[in-house]
Amino acid sequence: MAKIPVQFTLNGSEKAEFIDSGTTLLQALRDKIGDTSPKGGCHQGTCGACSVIIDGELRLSCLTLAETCNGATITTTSGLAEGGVLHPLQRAFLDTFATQCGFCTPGMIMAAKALLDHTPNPSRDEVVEALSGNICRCTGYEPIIQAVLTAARANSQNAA
Amino acid sequence: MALALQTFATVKAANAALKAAGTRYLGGGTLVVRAANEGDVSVSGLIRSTEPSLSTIAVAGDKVCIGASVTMAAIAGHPELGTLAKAARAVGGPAIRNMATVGGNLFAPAPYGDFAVALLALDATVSTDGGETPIETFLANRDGSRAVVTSVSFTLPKADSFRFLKVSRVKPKGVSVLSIAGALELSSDGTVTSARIALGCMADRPMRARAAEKALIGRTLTADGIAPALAAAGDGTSPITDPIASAWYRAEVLPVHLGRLLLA
Amino acid sequence: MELRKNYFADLRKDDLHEIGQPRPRSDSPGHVTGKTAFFADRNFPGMLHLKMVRSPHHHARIRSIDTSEAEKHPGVVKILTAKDVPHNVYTILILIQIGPEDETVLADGKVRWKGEAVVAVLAETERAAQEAAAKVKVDYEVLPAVFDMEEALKPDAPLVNEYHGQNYYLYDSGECRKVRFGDVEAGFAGADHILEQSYQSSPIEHAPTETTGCVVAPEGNDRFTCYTNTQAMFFTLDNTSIILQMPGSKLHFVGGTVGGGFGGKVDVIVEPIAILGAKLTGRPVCFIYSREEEMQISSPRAAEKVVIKDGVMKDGRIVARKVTGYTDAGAYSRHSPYGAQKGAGHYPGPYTIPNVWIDTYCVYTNRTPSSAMRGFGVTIGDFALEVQMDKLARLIGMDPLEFRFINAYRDGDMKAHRQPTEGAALIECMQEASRAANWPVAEKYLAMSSYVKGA
Amino acid sequence: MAIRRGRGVAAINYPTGMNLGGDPTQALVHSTPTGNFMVTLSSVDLGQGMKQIMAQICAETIGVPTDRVVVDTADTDTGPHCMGTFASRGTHRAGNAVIQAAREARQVMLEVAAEELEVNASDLETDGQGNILVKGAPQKSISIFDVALSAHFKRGRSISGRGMFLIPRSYPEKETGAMKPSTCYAHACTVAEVEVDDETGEVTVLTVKNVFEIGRALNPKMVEQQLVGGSWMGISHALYETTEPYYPNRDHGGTDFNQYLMPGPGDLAETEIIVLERPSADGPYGAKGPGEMCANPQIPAVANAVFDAVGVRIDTLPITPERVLRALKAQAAN
Repeated sequence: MAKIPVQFTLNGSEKAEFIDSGTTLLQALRDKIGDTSPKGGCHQGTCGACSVIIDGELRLSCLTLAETCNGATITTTSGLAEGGVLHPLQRAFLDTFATQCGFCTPGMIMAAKALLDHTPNPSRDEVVEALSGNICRCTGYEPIIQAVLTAARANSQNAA
Repeated sequence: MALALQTFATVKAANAALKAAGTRYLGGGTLVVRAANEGDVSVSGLIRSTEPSLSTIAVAGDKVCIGASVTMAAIAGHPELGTLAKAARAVGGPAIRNMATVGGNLFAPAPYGDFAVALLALDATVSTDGGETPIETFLANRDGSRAVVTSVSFTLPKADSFRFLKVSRVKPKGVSVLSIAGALELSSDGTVTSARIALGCMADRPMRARAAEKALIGRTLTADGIAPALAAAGDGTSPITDPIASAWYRAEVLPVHLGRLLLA
Repeated sequence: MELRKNYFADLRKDDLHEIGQPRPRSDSPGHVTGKTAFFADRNFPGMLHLKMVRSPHHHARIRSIDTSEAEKHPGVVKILTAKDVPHNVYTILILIQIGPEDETVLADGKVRWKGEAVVAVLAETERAAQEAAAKVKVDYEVLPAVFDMEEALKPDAPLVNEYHGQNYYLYDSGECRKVRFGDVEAGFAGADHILEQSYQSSPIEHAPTETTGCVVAPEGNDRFTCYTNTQAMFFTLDNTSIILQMPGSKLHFVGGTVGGGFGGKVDVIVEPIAILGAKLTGRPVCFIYSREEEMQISSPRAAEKVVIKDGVMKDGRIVARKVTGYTDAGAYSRHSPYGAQKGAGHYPGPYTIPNVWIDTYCVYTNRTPSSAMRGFGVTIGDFALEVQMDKLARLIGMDPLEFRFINAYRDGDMKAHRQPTEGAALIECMQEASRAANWPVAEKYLAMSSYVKGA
Repeated sequence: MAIRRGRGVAAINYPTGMNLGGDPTQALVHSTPTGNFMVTLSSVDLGQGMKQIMAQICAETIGVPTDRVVVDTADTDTGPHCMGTFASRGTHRAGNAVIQAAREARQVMLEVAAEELEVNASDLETDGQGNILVKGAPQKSISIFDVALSAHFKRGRSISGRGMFLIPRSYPEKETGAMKPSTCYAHACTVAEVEVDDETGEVTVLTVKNVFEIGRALNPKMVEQQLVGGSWMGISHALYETTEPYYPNRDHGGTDFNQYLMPGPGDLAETEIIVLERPSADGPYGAKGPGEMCANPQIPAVANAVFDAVGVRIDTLPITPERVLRALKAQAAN
């Protein structure tokens, strides 16, 4: 079957691949491009482990067809650190011991980033809402909520 | 057959393509791509249209027309659709709301389809290239519906006349135990002059609570005033049983939650 | 979290450099950057996808299997049935001599639960494997099924598993694991009150965010490297060696970075069939459970029924406790005979009771085989025991926390399974809970100690 | 409508390990030429942090900072046998094996240092910072870096050690059930406070106060992770979770995270964790296994709190709104 060309910007660099029609963005990122930071936890849209940011919006890469992302700008957790310096969210997840098995972590960080990009000083309720599509089975969520609030505080201090 | 996506500039062309066997319309992907991922091999072709009107929200006075591809997030964030924001936010988590569309929600089986419950209470009209259909008729016939939904239209309710409640086990995002939407108009003395109440999870698709609506007319929104409506709330319902709750439970708590919504 | 160092201070030295320090986790930087390699992050050129054809029936005889249409499906590389598996009937605890072998890798002649694996399809893409799986035709003769443990234990119940011959696991002690301590009937006879209550649970899923699975790569030297999220490397390797009748030296398992386990990844299910597929095709193979499979096919925590009969005195002493525990193993043993036995060693809970009688049964029904989960053999028992303790306290009009102090075990107390208590700390936990929760108890209980007998 | 409050308590103990099948784990430790240490295992890290804890245990035993220890685990070509990660055995069993291996390696390290410093090995101690000192004369010292170089290139010694920890199998006695099913026991007591909506049967856990006795908190932050997450799972088991909501009926089993219910980030109880340490006689630095028991006491504590609130007993898990509502209706009918 004929392959379909797709082209998008991933974490600041241009990517072009030939894929099978119907390939999900999750498959394209992981299997074709080799960015395995989005995880396949359910392929149903119920766990959030595959979350990525497409043109500024949080999306589930498991339910997004790659060919609908032509020309898009995509951010994944593997692209957050700049020059080896961790993003404030990554730093906060470390400092608050918010990771255990780590499988949900990249998706959680994407969901949190989508929140902080629009709402730099969120309330606890806003953080809870922002993380509500992402499942964690290890932590009981509280350390993750604290990590996002910590990162937001760090951001606002830097801005001030 | 591998899964293949075809994209068309017009709804008309998409409708033509949907005549082929094994095709489904791709909205936000939250229903169809999930089905394909889970091994539903009955779907081999996905069809979508990029016609701009599908993604447009048009508000003229109190008349609203929402394109079928408009997402829940777009509705929740629209400055003139504040009364519907709660119902739009009731759907999924943030990522799902950035993807799930108005058109798709009309087809979501219970316990999903909370926004369609709101649209039913608004007595919306569903448009396709073939014409306009009252939402209640559309929902009743949706299983055989093949034509691409292009938009839904309704009269925007006044802020205090529209109420929405979703009850879920998991917060803030769980799927519905039940959902209730109510469009109520009151006279100056507080008596109900018109009422439309729609229920989610009380059947396999959103339904109107006509007996309760009727019982509210001429009554005030007090504990005594709504008692006949609560007693009639379950009339005609056949609640679903699923992992979230049994039909028995849904039937038992429907009047409780309806009462809380009406008295809120 | 608060460390309360005032308890047991005399038993502890605080002269350590690294232990007791909140060092950052060495794995977290990998987690937050998405760099941590889980098994499914390994991708090999030409990798095949394995999908399972599963039983739609709870209990059925297989009259025939027709894979001819599926084999012709584009992209299909290999289809496996029971006859392809060298040692198809197995049980994982055979490694510690707990038999009999009672489960099939791929169903052979019969299915015993809805979802049981029947045919494995290996194809170039996931989609091709799904499509071909839908073309496999299996002719079933549906048999009566039993789902309720009490029904299963009746003499005329449908037989779930012929390898056992009856719907319970036969221990060397008989139909159940038994603990006998003191004279329980004499204890009841002398008690001021008797309370018998029944408790029940339903199966619970581990629900790790990463589903069970493995990726297998042939190494070209007759060895196979299996990237897996098993919780037990050699346990899985050794069972695979038995099932595939392949020397262990041909197997290389790589794992140790797992997206949550909670006990759900101790069964040996995905690795043997994936390695067999790799061996027979010479290609890399991945077999990763879908979320639906993780939820309904992977072993859950067993449903349990626990019946507790207690004799208690007005002064608060429990003088006799009889516990009958039933573990719903589902259709196959997996770890359940062990879990039921572990339960026997856990009852009557952290209390010193002079007369104890325990029977724990491992029962077979036509449901998803259960297995280990966080708190295996104990969690549901603790629910039953501690609700029973609350009921007993209220029965005799005593504060529930004080009632537990009266019965709490202390160093040197003999447990029902005849081990003397060592290192007890129940009393201190309750003392601290009394303080933290502002739940007052009499001064004499605050003066108790786990390690001063009779204080 | 009435929201009614109640509270309940539960106390539990929990065994470490699985001696009913024999319970072994092995470890190997060796130094690199520049005095870093490799721990080789086949134990599995499920996310609880096994790799980090084994590094801290090895570092403590050898006498170096934790960041000089690397843990290589779960490759069957290199790692010696471990029974597996379950039964709260990982830290306890593998930790003991690592201590034994690290002690053997430390002894070689001290012997090489003794030769370099021309003293007796028994007169040496480590400072925990990477140096070996003569007891009572700390100015006379050598770095572990230099000791390792000497061992590798000058003295031909392998700074390495083998560790094996085995709890022999216990066979239950047929008639009496006499057995030794495990080794040390961890303990807990939880007080839960709930609100029950008596019109809908919905239960909200307001607070849980958990006291855990875990032997020794080897890394307090990681212990906290386990205990907080475990407490959440206990509440989840109490009120939400099952694959068969209508057990023993097999219908309506959940197949996704929408249908398989667990508390979301908006359902969290205010959670207090207090840790006591009574070091176990046989644990690595006194540790017991906290990973499983931390999810147990909340279940009965919540059940007892529901009774305290509304006077009905729900003896079937999970304690769903439906079960509570049915019980309340039965109570009202009587």
